[in-house]
Amino acid sequence: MKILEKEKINSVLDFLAGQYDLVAPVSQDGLKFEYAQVKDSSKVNLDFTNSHESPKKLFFPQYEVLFRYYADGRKEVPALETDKKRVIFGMRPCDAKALLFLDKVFDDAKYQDPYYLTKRNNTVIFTLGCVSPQSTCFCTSFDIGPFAKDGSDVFVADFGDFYSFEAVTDKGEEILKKLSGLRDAAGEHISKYEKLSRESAAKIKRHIELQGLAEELINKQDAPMWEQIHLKCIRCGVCSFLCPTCHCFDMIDENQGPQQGARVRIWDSCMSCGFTQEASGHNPRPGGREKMRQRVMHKFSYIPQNFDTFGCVGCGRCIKNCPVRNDITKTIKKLRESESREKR
Amino acid sequence: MVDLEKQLRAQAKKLLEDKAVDCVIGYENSDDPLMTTPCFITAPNEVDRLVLNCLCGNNLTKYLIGRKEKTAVVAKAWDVRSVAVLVKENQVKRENVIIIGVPSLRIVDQKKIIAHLNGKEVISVILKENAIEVQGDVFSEDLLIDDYLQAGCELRDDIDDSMFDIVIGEMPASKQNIDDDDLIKQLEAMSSEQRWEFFKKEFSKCIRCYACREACPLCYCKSCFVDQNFPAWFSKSTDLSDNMSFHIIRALHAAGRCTDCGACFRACPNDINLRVLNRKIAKDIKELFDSEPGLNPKEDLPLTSYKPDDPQDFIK
Amino acid sequence: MSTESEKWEPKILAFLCSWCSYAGADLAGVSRLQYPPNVRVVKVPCSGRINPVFIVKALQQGWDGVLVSGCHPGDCHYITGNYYARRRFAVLKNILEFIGIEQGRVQFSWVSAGEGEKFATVIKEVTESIRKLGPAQRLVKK
Amino acid sequence: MRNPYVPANAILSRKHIENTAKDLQTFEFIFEDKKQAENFDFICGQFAMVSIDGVGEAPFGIASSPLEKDFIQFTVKRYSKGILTNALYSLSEGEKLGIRGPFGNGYPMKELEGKNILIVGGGFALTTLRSVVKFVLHQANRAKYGKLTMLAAAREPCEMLYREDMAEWSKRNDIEVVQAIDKPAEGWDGQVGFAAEVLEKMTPDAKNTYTLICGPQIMIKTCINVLGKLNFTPDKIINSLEMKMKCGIGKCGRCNIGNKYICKDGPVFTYEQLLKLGAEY
Repeated sequence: MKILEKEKINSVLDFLAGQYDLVAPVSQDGLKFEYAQVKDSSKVNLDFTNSHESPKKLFFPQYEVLFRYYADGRKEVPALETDKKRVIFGMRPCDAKALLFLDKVFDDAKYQDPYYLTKRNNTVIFTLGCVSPQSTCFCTSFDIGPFAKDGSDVFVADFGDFYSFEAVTDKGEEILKKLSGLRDAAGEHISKYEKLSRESAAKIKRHIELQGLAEELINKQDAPMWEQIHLKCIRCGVCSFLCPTCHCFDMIDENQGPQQGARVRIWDSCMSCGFTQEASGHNPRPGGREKMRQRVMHKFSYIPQNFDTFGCVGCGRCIKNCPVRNDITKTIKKLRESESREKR
Repeated sequence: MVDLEKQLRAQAKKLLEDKAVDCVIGYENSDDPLMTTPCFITAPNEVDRLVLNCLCGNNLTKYLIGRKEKTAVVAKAWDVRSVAVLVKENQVKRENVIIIGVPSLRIVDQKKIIAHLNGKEVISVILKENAIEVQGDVFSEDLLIDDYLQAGCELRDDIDDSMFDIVIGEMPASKQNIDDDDLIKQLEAMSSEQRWEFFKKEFSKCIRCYACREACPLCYCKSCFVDQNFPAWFSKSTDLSDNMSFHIIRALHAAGRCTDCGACFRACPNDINLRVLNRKIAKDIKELFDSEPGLNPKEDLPLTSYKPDDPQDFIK
Repeated sequence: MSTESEKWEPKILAFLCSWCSYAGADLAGVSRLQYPPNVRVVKVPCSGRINPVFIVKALQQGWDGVLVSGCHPGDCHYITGNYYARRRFAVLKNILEFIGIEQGRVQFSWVSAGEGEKFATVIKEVTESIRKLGPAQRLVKK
Repeated sequence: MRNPYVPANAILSRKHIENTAKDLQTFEFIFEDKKQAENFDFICGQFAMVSIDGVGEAPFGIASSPLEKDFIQFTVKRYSKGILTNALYSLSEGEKLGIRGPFGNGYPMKELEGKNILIVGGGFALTTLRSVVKFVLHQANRAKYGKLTMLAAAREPCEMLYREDMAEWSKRNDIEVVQAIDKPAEGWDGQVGFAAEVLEKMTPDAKNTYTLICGPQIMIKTCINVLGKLNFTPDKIINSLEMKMKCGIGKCGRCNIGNKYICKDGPVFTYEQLLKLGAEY
């Protein structure tokens, strides 16, 4: 583990901004933070809880041209490679773990998604441990935590007057060597680091019990409880847009001029009305009940069955931003306690 | 405020016990101390979940659309007007709904409070007579409700009595609204270039999640113009021109119907001030046609009626 | 006026109601009245048929100006089409100007089938006022 | 890294109207360049995404046999609200479009070898079943399979698909073709009655027999009851599902039933698998 005096962080960021395309947390109003490309360290603000929108949009953007088509039938895929490597500084451990899950979706054995994977392979991620988790966070339920290192190349933690830097992957090792001003950590730093890690993990009160949840939900598919759960949901899809693990998308053609245009991929949501609407008029998931069931089952039963990890990382964005304050942790608790079938 | 809650629970219990309604739609506490959450009470013994205070923001009338069973709904002044518009547009059968009106209830603007606390997290809230005490892990502060009212909390004394089956608290003596038209007046005073810059900044925050549309009680189209692909009116991208076009047309589709309930404003995850366009249209319609929607379910809505002598000085 | 803008000619889209304004345009042509060629006409059954989406889409596609013209109130073949349209246009014009589109980008007129001269003068006035505004930038999709 | 989203260019070589109501047509495509044709090797039961620039894409089961190398056929039903099917119908022969695929798991042809095959097709869902019949009847394959019986059911005679193929197959002795319509119609000499009733009258023998069944929901349910009574076991009843699809490669998240994606893990499932998936389709 290496350490760096706090005031030197800006020089490190400036160095990174010079060598790479640096993306870091910025904020216009000090309330809502987002990851944006910065030219230097002046606008970077590391005093934040988590970004408002998840960093998935840096790899899986909301609107992306798959290819352009022309009158003569020619298809032209936009250039995916960029000359400069990209560094994301200050991603939170939950979002980094979410990217590991998205890798499993976009990079499976049979079909690889070049748009996502090119960006992914071209990016080095510096994650920043959380010292002040929010009341909506529940990452510790998913065997990660405020100081988890899954999915990060270099793990950074804020000691108050020091930052610790720890290479997790060899991509991280390689970039860490280039940074100047880092010293080896002494014993007292390591013990402080562990104390900090324990303290922030203890601050997380919200928890859901995941043991055996995937199977339990399978035989609760038509539990009466679903009826109550979906009633207040207005199916706006904000939860899926802000969620770091939601990856459903739509593919549409947009005409841009005579006989030419682009086939684009845009974010979609299982909660939106036409998600499974078929041309024949049939819709296997017509109402709120089926849509909410799909959303919960996909994250807490289908994904565990297919990828043996959960489709949620406990970042709490869906709880914090739901217009009707629907709470996924409460939903799971209610389902756990509910009866699987109506009592005959 | 506490005895309003008691009255509401008593009324709800009676309605459910007499089987007058199958369900009472109201508010209950949620994990977010600054916001209650909608709840659907179907059994008399569950009425104690119902709460009624200045944190009851959501407009519950959206849930009435398409509901077959007889339902009671807790509705603030402007929510009642939403029902009047929905009844006029045949989306809700008036005899199918029992409106429990709370005509004098005003709500606080959660986003104003968060901005004031500069993002410090609120752990719990204590409701006082005309203030709320917000407590965090290291701070606690009393906020006067009147300082943090949600803009547009218009109390009206001219809503038709037929819209109130049950009234909790008293009817407002006179029309009192928070005149936040000052923002609109400021904008009107600006040059068109400055206004364009203002709205450019606002609508570049939009991520097209359509929470505003899904929260609005008057947005109930089977297929929204913005979701259509043939013809694709506007691109699904989030660049400025498409965002701006979506919001202009969304506001125009609510023209002469919007009762300024603030549902779109509250639902927007990116804090876009969505009410400005709707409020401006409502102001124009009041000045041009002296008509306001949702005061009386029998009255024609402004844009689906006309008068021979409507103003036309802008037409060559 | 810099040479660049002299070369620039405003492109104006006109929605003409087929019963009155379109016939008015025919009459202007038949009577050999001269008026600027900047207007492309879309024939619509009634001014009430104009959906605000058409106008916003036109501005987005780069048209420099939009004119909507229909029958005088009372002449409408569908009796009430232009009455509803009149209210809609009033609200539409105000909100477009409120959001920052320059005043005069979108204009409205009543031109009956017999008003050939009026049609020509309206087109002249609209073209000149839009030429003063210059090429459309706001709301245009890049 | 191969880009799974870009379709290969193809040309519409032939359109053939299947029924008088004109909403069922078979489309035949040839690939623009030979290399694409080679690496488009598919098995019966797979589907492909037909792509028209400026309109979009939609999945269709491949109706031609894998052994017919120089073209691919799809039979498409036009829906009033179907944007792509309408655009496809308005295309004329020689026009360009795109084909992406082949996708899906297809029928377990290897597993069927040495077995009797009972094919039950309802309405226009005969497309991939036709591919199976043509593949099995091909002289290179016929010997590998046992008894082949086909029950094609439809509402009225005009809805019966592939009349020429049916006529030709009826003449052969190594396949038993039964055609049935719901209600008697003049000039119809085939069976009359619902698919399940006709199936019961045929009393197929369950021993060493797999059933491939495809068609409307109600037909599948009733036929499976009949097959159950004739002690066909669920693992030997195979059917092909259909859901709205966009990517076709198990990523866009919309065509799942339970944890299975119809495009990647399906569209062919045994009835046994379907019972585990839950009742959402």
